[in-house]
Amino acid sequence: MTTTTPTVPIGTTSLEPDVRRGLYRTMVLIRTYEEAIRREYYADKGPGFDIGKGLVPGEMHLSAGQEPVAAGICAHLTADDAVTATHRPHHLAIAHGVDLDAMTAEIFGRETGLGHGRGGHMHLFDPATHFSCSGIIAEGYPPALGQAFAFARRGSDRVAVAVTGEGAANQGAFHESLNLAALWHLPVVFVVEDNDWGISVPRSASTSVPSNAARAAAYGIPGVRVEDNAVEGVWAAAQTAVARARAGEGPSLVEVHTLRLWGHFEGDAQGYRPDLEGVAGRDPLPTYRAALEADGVLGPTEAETIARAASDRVEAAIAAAKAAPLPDPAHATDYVFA
Amino acid sequence: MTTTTPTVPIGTTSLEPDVRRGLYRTMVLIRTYEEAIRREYYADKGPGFDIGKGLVPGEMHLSAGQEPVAAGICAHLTADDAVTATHRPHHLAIAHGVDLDAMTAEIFGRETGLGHGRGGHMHLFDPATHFSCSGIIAEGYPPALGQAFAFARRGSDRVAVAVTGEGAANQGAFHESLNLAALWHLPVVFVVEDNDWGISVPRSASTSVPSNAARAAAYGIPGVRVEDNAVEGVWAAAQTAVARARAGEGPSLVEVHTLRLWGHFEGDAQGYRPDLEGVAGRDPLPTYRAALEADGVLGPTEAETIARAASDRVEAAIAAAKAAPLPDPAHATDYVFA
Amino acid sequence: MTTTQEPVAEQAHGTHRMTTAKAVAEGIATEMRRDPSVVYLGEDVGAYGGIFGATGGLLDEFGPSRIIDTPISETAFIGLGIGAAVEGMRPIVEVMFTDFMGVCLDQIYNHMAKIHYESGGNVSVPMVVTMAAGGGYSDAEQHSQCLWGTLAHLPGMKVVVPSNPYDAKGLMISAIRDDGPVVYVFHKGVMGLAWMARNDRAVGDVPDEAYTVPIGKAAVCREGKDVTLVTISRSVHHALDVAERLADEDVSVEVIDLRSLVPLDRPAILASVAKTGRLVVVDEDYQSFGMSGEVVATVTDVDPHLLHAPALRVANPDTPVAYARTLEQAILPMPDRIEAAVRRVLAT
Amino acid sequence: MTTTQEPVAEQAHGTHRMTTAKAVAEGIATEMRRDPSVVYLGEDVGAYGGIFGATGGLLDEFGPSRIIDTPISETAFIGLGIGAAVEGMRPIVEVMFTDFMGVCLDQIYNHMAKIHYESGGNVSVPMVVTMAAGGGYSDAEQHSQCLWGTLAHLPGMKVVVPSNPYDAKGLMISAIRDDGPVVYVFHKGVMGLAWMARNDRAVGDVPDEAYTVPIGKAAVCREGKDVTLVTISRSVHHALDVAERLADEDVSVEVIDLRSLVPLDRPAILASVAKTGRLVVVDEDYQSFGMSGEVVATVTDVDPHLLHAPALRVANPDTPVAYARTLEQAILPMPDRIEAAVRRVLAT
Ligand SMILES: Cc1ncc(C[n+]2csc(CCOP(=O)(O)OP(=O)(O)O)c2C)c(N)n1
Ligand SMILES: Cc1ncc(C[n+]2csc(CCOP(=O)(O)OP(=O)(O)O)c2C)c(N)n1
Ligand SMILES: [Mg+2]
Ligand SMILES: [Mg+2]
Repeated sequence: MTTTTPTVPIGTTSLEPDVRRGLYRTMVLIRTYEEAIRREYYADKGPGFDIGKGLVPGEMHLSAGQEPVAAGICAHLTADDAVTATHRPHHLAIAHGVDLDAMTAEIFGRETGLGHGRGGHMHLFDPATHFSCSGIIAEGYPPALGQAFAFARRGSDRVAVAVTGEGAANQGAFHESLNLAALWHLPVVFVVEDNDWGISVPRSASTSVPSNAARAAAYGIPGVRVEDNAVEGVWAAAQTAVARARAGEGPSLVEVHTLRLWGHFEGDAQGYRPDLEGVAGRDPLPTYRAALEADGVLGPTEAETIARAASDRVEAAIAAAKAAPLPDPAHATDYVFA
Repeated sequence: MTTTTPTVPIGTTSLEPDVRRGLYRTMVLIRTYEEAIRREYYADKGPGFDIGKGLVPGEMHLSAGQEPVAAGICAHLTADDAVTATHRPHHLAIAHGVDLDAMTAEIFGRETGLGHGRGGHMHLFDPATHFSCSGIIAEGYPPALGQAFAFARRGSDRVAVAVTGEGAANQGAFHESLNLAALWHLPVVFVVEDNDWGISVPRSASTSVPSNAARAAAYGIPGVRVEDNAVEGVWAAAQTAVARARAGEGPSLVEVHTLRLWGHFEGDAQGYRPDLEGVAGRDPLPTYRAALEADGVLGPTEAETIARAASDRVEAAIAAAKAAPLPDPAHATDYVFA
Repeated sequence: MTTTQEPVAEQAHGTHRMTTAKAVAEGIATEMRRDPSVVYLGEDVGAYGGIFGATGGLLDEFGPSRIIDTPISETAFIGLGIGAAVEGMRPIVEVMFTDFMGVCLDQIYNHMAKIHYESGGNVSVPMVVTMAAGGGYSDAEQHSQCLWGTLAHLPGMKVVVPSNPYDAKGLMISAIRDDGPVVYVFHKGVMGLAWMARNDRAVGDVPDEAYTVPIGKAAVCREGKDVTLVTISRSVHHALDVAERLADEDVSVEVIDLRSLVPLDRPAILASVAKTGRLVVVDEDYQSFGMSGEVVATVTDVDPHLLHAPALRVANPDTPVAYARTLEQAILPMPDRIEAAVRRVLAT
Repeated sequence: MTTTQEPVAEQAHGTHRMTTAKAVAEGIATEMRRDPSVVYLGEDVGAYGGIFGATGGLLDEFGPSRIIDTPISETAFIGLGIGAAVEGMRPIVEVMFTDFMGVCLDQIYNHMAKIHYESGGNVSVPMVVTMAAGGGYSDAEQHSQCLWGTLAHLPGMKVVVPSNPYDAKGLMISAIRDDGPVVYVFHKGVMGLAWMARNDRAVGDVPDEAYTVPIGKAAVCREGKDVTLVTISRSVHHALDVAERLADEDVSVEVIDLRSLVPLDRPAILASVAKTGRLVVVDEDYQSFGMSGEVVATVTDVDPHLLHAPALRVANPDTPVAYARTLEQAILPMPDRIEAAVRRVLAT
């Protein structure tokens, strides 16, 4: 296992300015999206808070703070590569290029959504970008193996990226998937988003070792842990892992020490969280923006321009979703069988 | 991970002669038992071979060749310690001191059996020695955690030994159990019997690393692999692991490279097994007997005496089982609820 | 709500009003005070108090050595519960949603539920597995299932499903004291959670003291003579709503809350259908191969002629529970569908 | 055995006699030759040829890149099948015994079976999961279950259960060609294995060519007018034996082989019961909350008065399958219990 802590001292990164700007743009789009969804989520839950009410009912797991993972990993992928995500999927969907309108319509439960409103925010399926997710802990890993298996069979160099949280890494599916992928040299990149928490349970109360990257050795595959939620560190680690997979050399594990900026789901008061005060100060977005501005990668007004573009895009998607038709209950039992 | 290959050069072992004699006696009793069960199993299956026929119907997984594991581990246990075994449980049951008459009656499906004939050879439950087993791969590990948990709660120094095969180590329950036991410092000794095969699948086609002992590091616990099916090596490794558990220092993993002397189950022609020819020559029993005789630990006729005592004990158990009553079908639905 | 349940009170005291969630926690606390071998294990059961409030406040009273947060390793920690139970403890283990049982069902049905039988009665597994069930708040396909039919099909474990605070506390105490495994399923919609749609039937008077509700005895929550509505948990509330509404039209609906699927109170079903001659089964689980068929077969096992009309089933139509509310409400057995079924069965 | 099944033959050729196990393998081989995207994954499916012979000989023809031995990691390799199917392959994945589904059921019911629905029909999962079921040879509690009722309760996957060589091949081809997930359960007792009790009904004539048996269509394997025996798989053989025996006494038993539980051929059940007025359901799965109740409710959904007598259920009595033969034979729905039920239902 290698632990990398690329704190990106100003002016020392080897990354192209375009790449860096791209990472920042993706991160901003994600954050803008999550803030907007959060706003819409709470908009109509009152009086009080009724989880079943509003235009976006149900559980809502937002990814604010985890943008570096999605941006850094997906920068190496094309729409031909697969990504399987978890109950907290928006950042990965956006970074992987899932159509924002169709995704938003799905989150709003509309007929125009990715799943015609059937799936909602934990079940986003996009054949165009081979994106999927699942609300069952760690159980999104195994299907990624099959996508990789199919890709390899066809002699392509396509890869499958499988993502879970650090809490999920203690589920049996994690172990089985790593062993099988390693055994068959499948082109998979396993990503663990270590945001320190599995709902209210800290890593120290769920995981017997400090890093899941160390567990890669149990399968004979490379494992790397990126510290400090560093987007460029993720980018570099993913570059290696994706290249290895594309070259047919088998899977790797990339763990990122990231940050759950908000609650586990919306409505989570986080009374259990002693680190709550320091959380805002660890927000990766202002840090990265400052670094890019200091390096001159972002000009004086560029961040504002990026923010405005992101906001326009997101608001357009939300407006379109709100205007879209609701699914017809007469068709509630469609799609059970193919 | 440590790999130990204690080939026990003549005269160099530090083990007491009594201990060595005890190990040998246990191994002989196990082998004698398995040979007798094998005989009884086939006795009435014909013409041809009908698995459902005879005094001992159903699947039969015998442990010949794996005596060193059972003898070496259980030498450190008392009846207050727990052992959970697999579909291949006889050697561990015998070494742990499960009553041979009750166990045999169970295998013969008699009312006097451990489970009144309900469980059969894969479901031996003995409250007196806290012995149990399960026919579901790796799923015998988790209950051992609970036994250890209960032991620790009561402030005792009792331990639970959980056994699986190397094939089973790729099942999710293996991973979850090791992590949880390590996290909570439970007094468990995890044992992996690596007999090279999971039915017809060799270790190289099931496991992405050469040794499961190496996987212990993924949980921050000690892992040791004993090579060469060496009973004294098992004894030594188990001594350390059991002592650690008794001292409240948490679990360990002991893998033993052992030998499946016969088929996966009786009736298995093993056509898939390229190493078949060499197998008989790797039988641990004659080797150990020779070593003990050369060291003078066993006198000239002692091995014969031990063999005869074992045979008498086993045949008495079998005779008693055959004479015992069959369960009354009118009580087939008893014991569903406590 | 009129219930025929007879509390087996240990001591008569007063009562207090509380939600079902609080009643569950109180049942657990009552037994934990009495029996040091009771522990509660699961994800987010400690500081969080359980995602659906089943363990609210327990960490404060009993501390982290008895109210224990686990890793997300259901197979390992249910198995741990089994082993602890085998050694004489009385663990309660929480699977956060019934939906998740697929990752750990082997421990539940091949181990927890079978050890007593396999051992010929020599080993007992006195443990409780709790699970939250049900939909109605747009939690979609993987977080809205009931699956109690799945559990009830598998032998060796009791399956209890309370619908109100009184039963919740009494059944929890019974479950903990049972010498065998009990799966205790609570529908999220009966818990009276502040963050869900208000439900007045999720609040009720609960005796202060310890009491048991017998496992396997249904409650006739409303007596009637025209039609029998057999149901469980959240659907009991809907059934009572429908019964009240139809009473204005002089339709007399008998509502039976099964309270447990295993054992199933067949005499209660038969007695009611013998009286009314008409049966509607309401079940938020999938319709086919589940509770609704079993309740009907309970009647035809004995005498199909007790039924003067088709036995109608109002259940989830063998379709995953969709996210969008328009779809979800069409899939769940909501009051309008129940009412329509009652009208139809009365018209036959 | 008279069957009403109509083969949808692609081309008329001859037939050859074979066991059900060989017919399963032949169905797989037929499709593998035609469609390179078909692969078969599971434990001991390669050199061993499948513990119950379902893949005998396939490794020789198709090699280890298509007949693939897996580690004992059911969750991982079923999930692998799902992902491969999503990407357009047609994997067949074997879970060695239905009993083991508890270690991997999440992939089966929360993923394989739901993705099509969750994606609003945009993603298809054309895969087959095979499983061996059933008892009768003293393999005890963890290796003798049927559990097809468990599978059939969970929406989104078809569940087929052949009883003879003809159906086994035709249903396998249909299952592979189906654009959605199909669970293909075979009872060990119908496979015609050399190492099990001889069963003449496990051998039969099978067309040489590819043909499909439609999924969801029951077979009337024996026409009769006095009583309807509805059953599946191994119990079909017992039912036919009983029917033959009773024919000597001029009792005319109609035997329906459901062939699939999902979809369930409800019209076939109704038509037969409408004719005979008497129903016995035989099921080697656990009795309660399973197939037997669903078959009965199929009738009462429409008209309980079709039944002129109690609908009797001959199934495993909600008890684990014991090891000792005396007990096991008392638990399984053997011919004597079936015959007794037929006599009882005729006497009412
Ligand atoms: C098998 C299973 N068990 C439990 C849950 C409930 N659950 C949903 S998210 C979560 C915590 C996940 O933690 P982690 O993997 O670290 O991901 P994060 O939420 O931090 O992104 C839990 C326990 C589940 N969805 N599936
Ligand atoms: C979950 C599960 N999957 C598959 C099986 C079938 N099975 C029984 S034994 C066995 C091989 C076990 O190999 P290993 O763990 O190495 O133990 P060994 O038989 O070599 O002692 C398999 C696949 C099972 N019992 N349980
Ligand atoms: Mg986390
Ligand atoms: Mg092995």
